[in-house]
Amino acid sequence: MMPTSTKGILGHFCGPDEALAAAAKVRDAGWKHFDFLTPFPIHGMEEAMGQKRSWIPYVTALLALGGILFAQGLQNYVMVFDWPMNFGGKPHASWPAFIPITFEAMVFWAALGTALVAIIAGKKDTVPQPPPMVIETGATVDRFVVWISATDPKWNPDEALAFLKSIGAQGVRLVDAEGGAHA
Amino acid sequence: MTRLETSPYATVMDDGQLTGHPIVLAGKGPYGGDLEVDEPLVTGGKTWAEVDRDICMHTEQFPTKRWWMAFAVAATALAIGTFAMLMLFYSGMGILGINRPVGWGSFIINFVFWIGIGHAGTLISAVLYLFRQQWRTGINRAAEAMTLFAVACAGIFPIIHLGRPWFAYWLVPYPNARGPLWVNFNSPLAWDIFAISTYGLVSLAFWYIGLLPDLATVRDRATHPWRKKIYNAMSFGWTGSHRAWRHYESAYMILAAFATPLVFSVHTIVSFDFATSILPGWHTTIFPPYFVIGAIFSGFAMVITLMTFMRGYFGLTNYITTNHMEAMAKILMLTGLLVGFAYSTEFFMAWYSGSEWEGFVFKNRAFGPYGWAYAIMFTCNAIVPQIFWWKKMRRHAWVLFVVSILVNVGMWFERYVIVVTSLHRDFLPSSWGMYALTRWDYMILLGSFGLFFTLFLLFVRVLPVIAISEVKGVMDPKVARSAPTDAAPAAGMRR
Amino acid sequence: MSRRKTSVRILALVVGLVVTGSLAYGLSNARKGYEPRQPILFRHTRMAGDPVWARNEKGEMVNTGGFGIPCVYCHTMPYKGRHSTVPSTVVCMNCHGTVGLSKEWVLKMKEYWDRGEPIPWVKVHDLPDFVYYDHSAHLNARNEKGELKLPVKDAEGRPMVVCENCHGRVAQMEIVRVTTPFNMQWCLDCHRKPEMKASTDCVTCHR
Amino acid sequence: MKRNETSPHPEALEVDRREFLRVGGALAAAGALASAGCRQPQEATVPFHDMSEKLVDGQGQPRFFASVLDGSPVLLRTREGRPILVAPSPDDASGRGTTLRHHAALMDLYDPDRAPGPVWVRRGKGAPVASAWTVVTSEVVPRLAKGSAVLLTGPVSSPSLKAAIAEISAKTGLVHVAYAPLESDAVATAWLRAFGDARVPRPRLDKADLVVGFGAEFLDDPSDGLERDFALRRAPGGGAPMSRFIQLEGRLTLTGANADRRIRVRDSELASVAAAVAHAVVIGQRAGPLANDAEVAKALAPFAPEVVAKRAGIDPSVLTGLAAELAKARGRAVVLAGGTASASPSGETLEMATLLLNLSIDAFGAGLFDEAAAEAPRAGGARALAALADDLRAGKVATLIVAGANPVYDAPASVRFAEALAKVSFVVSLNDRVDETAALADFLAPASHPFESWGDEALPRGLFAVQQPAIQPLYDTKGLLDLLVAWGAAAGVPGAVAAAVAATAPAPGAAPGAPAPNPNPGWHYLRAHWGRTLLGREPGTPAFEAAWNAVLRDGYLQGPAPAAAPPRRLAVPALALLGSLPEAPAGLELQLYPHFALRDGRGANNGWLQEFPDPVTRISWGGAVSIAPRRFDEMKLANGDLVEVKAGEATLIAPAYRHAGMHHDQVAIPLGLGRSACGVIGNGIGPNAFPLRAISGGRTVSAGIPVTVRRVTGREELAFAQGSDVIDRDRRPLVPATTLTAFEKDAKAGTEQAKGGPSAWPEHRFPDARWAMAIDLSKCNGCGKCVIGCQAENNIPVVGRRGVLDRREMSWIRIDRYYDAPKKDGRWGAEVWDGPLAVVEEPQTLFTPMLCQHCENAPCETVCPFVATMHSEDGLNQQIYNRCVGTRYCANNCPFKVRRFNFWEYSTAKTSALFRALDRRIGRFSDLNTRGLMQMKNNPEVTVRGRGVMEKCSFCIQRIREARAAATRAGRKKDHFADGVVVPACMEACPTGAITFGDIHAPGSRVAALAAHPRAMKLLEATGVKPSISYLTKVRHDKA
Repeated sequence: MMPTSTKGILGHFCGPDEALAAAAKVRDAGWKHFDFLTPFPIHGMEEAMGQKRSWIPYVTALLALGGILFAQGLQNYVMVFDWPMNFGGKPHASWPAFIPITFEAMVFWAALGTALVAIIAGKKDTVPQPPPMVIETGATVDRFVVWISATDPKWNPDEALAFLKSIGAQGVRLVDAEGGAHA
Repeated sequence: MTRLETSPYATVMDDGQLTGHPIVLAGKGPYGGDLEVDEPLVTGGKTWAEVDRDICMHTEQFPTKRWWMAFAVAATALAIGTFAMLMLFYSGMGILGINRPVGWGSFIINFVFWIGIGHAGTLISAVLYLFRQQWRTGINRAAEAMTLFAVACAGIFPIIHLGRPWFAYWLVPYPNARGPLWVNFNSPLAWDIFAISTYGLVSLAFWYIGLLPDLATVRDRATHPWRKKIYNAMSFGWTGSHRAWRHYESAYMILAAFATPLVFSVHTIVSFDFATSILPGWHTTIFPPYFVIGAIFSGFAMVITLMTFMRGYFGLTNYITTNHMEAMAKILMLTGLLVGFAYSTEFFMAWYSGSEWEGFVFKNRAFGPYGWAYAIMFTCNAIVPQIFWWKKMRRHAWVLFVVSILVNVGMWFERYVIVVTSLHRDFLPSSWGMYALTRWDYMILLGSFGLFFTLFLLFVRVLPVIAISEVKGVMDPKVARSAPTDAAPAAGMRR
Repeated sequence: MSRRKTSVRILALVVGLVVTGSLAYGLSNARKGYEPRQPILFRHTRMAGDPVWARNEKGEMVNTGGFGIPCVYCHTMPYKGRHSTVPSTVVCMNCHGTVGLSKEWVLKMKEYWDRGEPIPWVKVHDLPDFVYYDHSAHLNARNEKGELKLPVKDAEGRPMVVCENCHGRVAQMEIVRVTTPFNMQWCLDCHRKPEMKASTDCVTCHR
Repeated sequence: MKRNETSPHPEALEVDRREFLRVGGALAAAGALASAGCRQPQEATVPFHDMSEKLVDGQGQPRFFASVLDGSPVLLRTREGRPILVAPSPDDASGRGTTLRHHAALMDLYDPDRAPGPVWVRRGKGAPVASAWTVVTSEVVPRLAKGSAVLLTGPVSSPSLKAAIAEISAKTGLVHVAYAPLESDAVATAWLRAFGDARVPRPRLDKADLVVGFGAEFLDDPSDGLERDFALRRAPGGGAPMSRFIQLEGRLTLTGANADRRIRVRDSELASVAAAVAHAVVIGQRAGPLANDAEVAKALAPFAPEVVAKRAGIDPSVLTGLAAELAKARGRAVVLAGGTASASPSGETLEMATLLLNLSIDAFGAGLFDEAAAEAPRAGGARALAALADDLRAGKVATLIVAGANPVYDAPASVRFAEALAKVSFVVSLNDRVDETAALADFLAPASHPFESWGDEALPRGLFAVQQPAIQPLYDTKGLLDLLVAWGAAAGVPGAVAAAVAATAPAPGAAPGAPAPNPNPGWHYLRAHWGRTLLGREPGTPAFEAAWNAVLRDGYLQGPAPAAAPPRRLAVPALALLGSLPEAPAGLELQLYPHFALRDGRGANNGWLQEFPDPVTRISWGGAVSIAPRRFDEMKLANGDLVEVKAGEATLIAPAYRHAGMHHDQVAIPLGLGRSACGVIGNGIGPNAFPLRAISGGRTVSAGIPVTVRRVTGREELAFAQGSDVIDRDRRPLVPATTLTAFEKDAKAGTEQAKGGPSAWPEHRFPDARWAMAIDLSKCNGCGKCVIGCQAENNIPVVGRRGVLDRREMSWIRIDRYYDAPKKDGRWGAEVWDGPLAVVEEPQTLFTPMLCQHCENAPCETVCPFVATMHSEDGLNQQIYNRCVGTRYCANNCPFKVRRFNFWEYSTAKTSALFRALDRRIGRFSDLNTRGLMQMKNNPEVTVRGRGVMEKCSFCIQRIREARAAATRAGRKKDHFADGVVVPACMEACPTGAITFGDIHAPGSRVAALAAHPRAMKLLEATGVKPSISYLTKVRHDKA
């Protein structure tokens, strides 16, 4: 039996095309808790890994709406209701003057919100057990790393080892918490 | 991000071999026809690993002498400007050149100038991204950084141009115990606050999102534990997990989609500062497009200036190739034409409107006491860039550099002409006057350049000046891939 | 998320709120609670307060309360001009030339008088110099029905001097204290009351 | 990081406590900062120590004093005992007018360069040392008693002072010499010889249909108040028909600028031209009582119009035409002279010819001269001064007392007064500072400012005014009358003088604790003198006190009517004056005219006056050599290039100025500048032209002086308060102006302008009051008293020469002066602005008082992000200084450029030597605005603006608010005030009633009527800003 502290299994490919092909194989083999770590995004990887399209655009839409409402609300409240004043003979609700800020506020809320959400999403949306940071995967250099987490329902070290080798992954090895690797 | 399908025959080239034309491969096309393939965006047959080294190197080794010299110059300029600013705060606006007819002077000119500069970055990264312009990857990182620093410079001026800068915070509509007394949302200056701050922060977010994977790269190459920690924190522990890439890409696309209209809106609103007034020469509907074009124009000029430096100092010719420079030269030429068109349109309208006030302002602009400024502006902006009709010139480093400098000068004078000539002779002849910068104006202008270059020099020291992950994305894997090995990967290429 | 982290975050949040709150309050220029010490412990309670008759140790009925002197006896101008003036020392001497000469503070006052020096009172109800408040315009303001705009009864319906609307029940203060915010917000709160029909033009107070 | 869900973490709580303590501390700190740091500082409120019950109701209220200054009645507004405003006396029966010096007198009163007390000046040998009155008195009195003393004063018009001097002279043989640098005796001589009576009656310009001026300057020196009468007939539709004013002159004066027709004749030719016109009237037209007078015909014979016109270089028909007009307007016309031209060698002839003209057109018979208001012109006393100088040189004078005169500065060079002064054994000056003359004296015994001391004044029409002080002397000074009386008494002068001094001592056996008598001998003397001469009662008697108080309240007393002048019958010998006509200089001639604001230079240390731009040249802080445009161009000069003026042996180097309308053969330089010892503000400002003057025939000659002008290297920038001179009204209809002919055809003539498009927005309602102003350009003569009045009322700082050069003037109201460009020059925008010769050689001058227009759709309001300027419910464009942060956007967007920005901190002294060194300008502003007691002049009802703040005309909001408060106090309505309830400072100061202010919603409001007047025009309609100020057309009477 393997030591309980095993976190998962690791292997890598040297090119995006292999990675893409491999991803499809992993998905078809029924693995759930797997992930690919790549130096740059690979077109079509979502499908290959069987992931849904990102939900971020919906968040953005909401934020944009919020921005518009906030700006219109603030400007009308200030200029019309709270302390209406006569500026150069213009009506209190001189709506054309409110357009620029409304637009800017929409962009402000939407864009910054999106950026924030994206960063958080990037942190949260991982396999239950990502590869420990201590491991030098080389995924930021030129390796296209595949990772199967030990939490996967059909987890079995030997099977996983065999499987990754079978799809042509290199440097396949099990990884434990401290990042130590076992062939 | 799509990957460029380049032909294996064209992948390994040096910058010198680039022609700017597609490579025609006789008989390699479908049905035996010719095949045209673009020249590679990254030359020198670089591998992905080498890309890391070439680019991250500059954040890792001790600064060169040239860097120190440049930094010293920039820092001195900054110090001079800071001193002038302290003097300004002590004694008031009196030390400046502004007066009664000309209530706005060098500060507003500099403000518009820097905001203009700040437009190229986001434009390059957002608009060119939406238009799938692959060549942007070589320059967008530096261009975006430039945007941020330019906006930072610009942001200073509206504050210090106030008579009582310590009350600048009254511009923010916050609940207060004065009634509450808010701000006047009819005023373009109130719009400015929102526009500039939005632009600054969104550009920052856009730039930083793009930076995340590269920060991780730097982290993984780092040897010192602290350096590792810091860059890890900055990259929010980026691993390259494709589940993150998924959100990342979608977010980046959205940001690009928002940044694009933002770019146009910001300078539009800045132009409102003038366009919504009743002053002949300011009160013009053409101003929004005119200002936006001008901004893109000056921005690209500044990018060319900086890129020339970077190519030279960091030997990044393989990533910022002559093709990149030529592409920018083309944009410069086009926007130059548009700006020239705007100038002529103004005159046409002045004549066509039949308004005495309008007509006089433009006569006075071109032939009045400030004709010299108008001449500088027109020559540098509308005429000089036309040299780029010659491909040879577009691809000539020095020509590019000189033209870019001239264009920046011209664009500063464009703002000078707009602000000063409209104000100095308006409705009542009795209140006419002249305007001249004082030594304090010059010192603060100098200081703003000092700030800009100080920030930029610091940036090139600590952050990857080229978007590594994006560049990798557009390289040909067949060339860039590393040799297959079963060994556990060593993190990064250690020196 | 550990308990510690949570607690610290909550604490930080609270602190943040409190700090911003107090800063906001500070920036609001609210003068409420301002209670400077005066060169002479002048007791409005004694001068303007209601009389309280009690037997002293010698068994005589004495007034241990105040003399109920109306405000305008000393502060002469509020109905006639912008300022409700501070009395010159001679006003004190009207009575204290003869009475109360055993009292410590009266003697202190008399010293000033003899030295021919004015008494450097500390301004309690102090508006910024760019505010042009006009006492007379407020005290004489009447509505269509011809009754004073300023209330002469307090919230509980007890009768009060008009002055107390802004200055509080000075007659009951040992040491005069600002009992109202005394900032622009407070001015406007009253000016905006529909029944006041008061102008909210800036030039009403600022010139 | 490592985490273990199961471990209970015992340390967490601990950490929390530490955290808590830390943030607790932070919180406390922040709280303290917030509550303490943002509090206002503790302020003291210091009451009177012992207040007179008279003052109880006066606290925080203005108190007014009727007084008299330089011969003109004025009303002093004081607050808490300090004068804060000088206004013309509202009910002045004397007809005297005020000059800028009257309105700016506050600056003289609070002038920090006044001597703080007696000074031992030591003849300029060694630094002056502070002295004491006892010392000065002990030095002066014995010498005064010894005799052979001379008292040198300016013109003395105070009866009691005259009497005191007379008494002293009678006892001690004190010789009194009066010298007035600007007065020329030509007028007096001519009238004396013509009528045997030097008194000159007051021309009734309000009665004249035709006024002809031969170098007349009644608008340049309005102290005789003619401008008021003149204005009554300058606007059409004012009951009586418009009067026509024709001016012949060499330099374009303010008077000439207001003429309907202006004929360029240089000063030395004016006399013969006037005679020629007389010739044409008497002989040519055979008109008037003199028509058949052989003597007159003989005297006029040499002045045939053709001959004269040829010499003067004008068309003879001009003269004959003028004569025809005069003849036609017989009995309705009046001819004036008496300007600087009368101070030319041919001055008497000019005056004489003028007299002949007036006689021949029946001006006297038809009552166009108010004999009741006749007064003797002030004596110039040049001859006396010259004689005095000789006596001094001859050592005939042992003691010289100088009071109110400064001959070392303003005597002609030929007098060599300074050198003569050195010969006197003892000199004491009674001037208010160590000026040029006092610097060479032994002692300075500073006299108080008229606002600090008692005196009186004899006014026209038999009026007498009391000069009552409004404030105790600010420094250790004594009133002039007090001094002379005290010294006289001490020198053993008996009678009233002695009595007055005796009265200052407590009465023998007076009850202890009884009020001490007034310590000022002058006061006693004054009252005694009035008792004797006017009130006919002894001071102290109830009747006297009642009458006296009445005088103090009204400011004047109607005394006995002056002796009637003899019937104006011409004394034949006087005609000889026409014979003795000196030859006009062949080449260039020089005119030395009094600076418009500074006059003889006594007010040279007055920032308001120095900064006031000359209404014609628009030069402030200095003066220039005015050269005719064509000659200027021929000499290839630019404004500010230095030229050397050589008159006789005297030379002067000064910047040149292209003076529109100047006669080709004449140059002019203002007098009263270039003081060297008047104080920090005025020292070394401009050139001193006094030495260029000569004395001939016992008169100071300031015109017709032959000169040569040549260019020398160097420049001195001129501080122009205006950008461009010329306006092309076809393209820029900014000044409504037309001719009477056009006006009679169409009353709206001159107000044509492009209309604006429709407004996108509905209008705002102004339910109650709606303040507005109307300015009648036909009445406005550009004198600029409104400017000074506003500056005083609204605490407007002085920016100094540098500030004007930087175009940073602060005054809220300015008088734009334009030369109207005829259509032909309007072709090509840029050209007009250089002042083409066709425009500036024969200029049509237009004046426009320009102040905040309080636009209904104010462009400044829209663009201010800080809510610092917006509209009030009564239609005012509010500017809130304490909210203003200074974006200057409003000023940019103001089409009238009437908003003023505080570029510097004018109200506090910046003392840091370092920063003064870094930018020298910083120091200058505190010198100009904050030294010494200067800020005592500030109006407590108006905020003193700090640096970085925008300001502008508020329609004197403080006065509007006070009126509303007063209405509330009285239980009256707070809106719809009748005319005159609210009067802004400019309107109050305006002598001609050109400015009307009021509430257009008030029933029967005048301003509403004027706004609806066909002559009314609101500027820049095309921009849609809708100003609240209506300008009424300037109508030029062009009908001969």
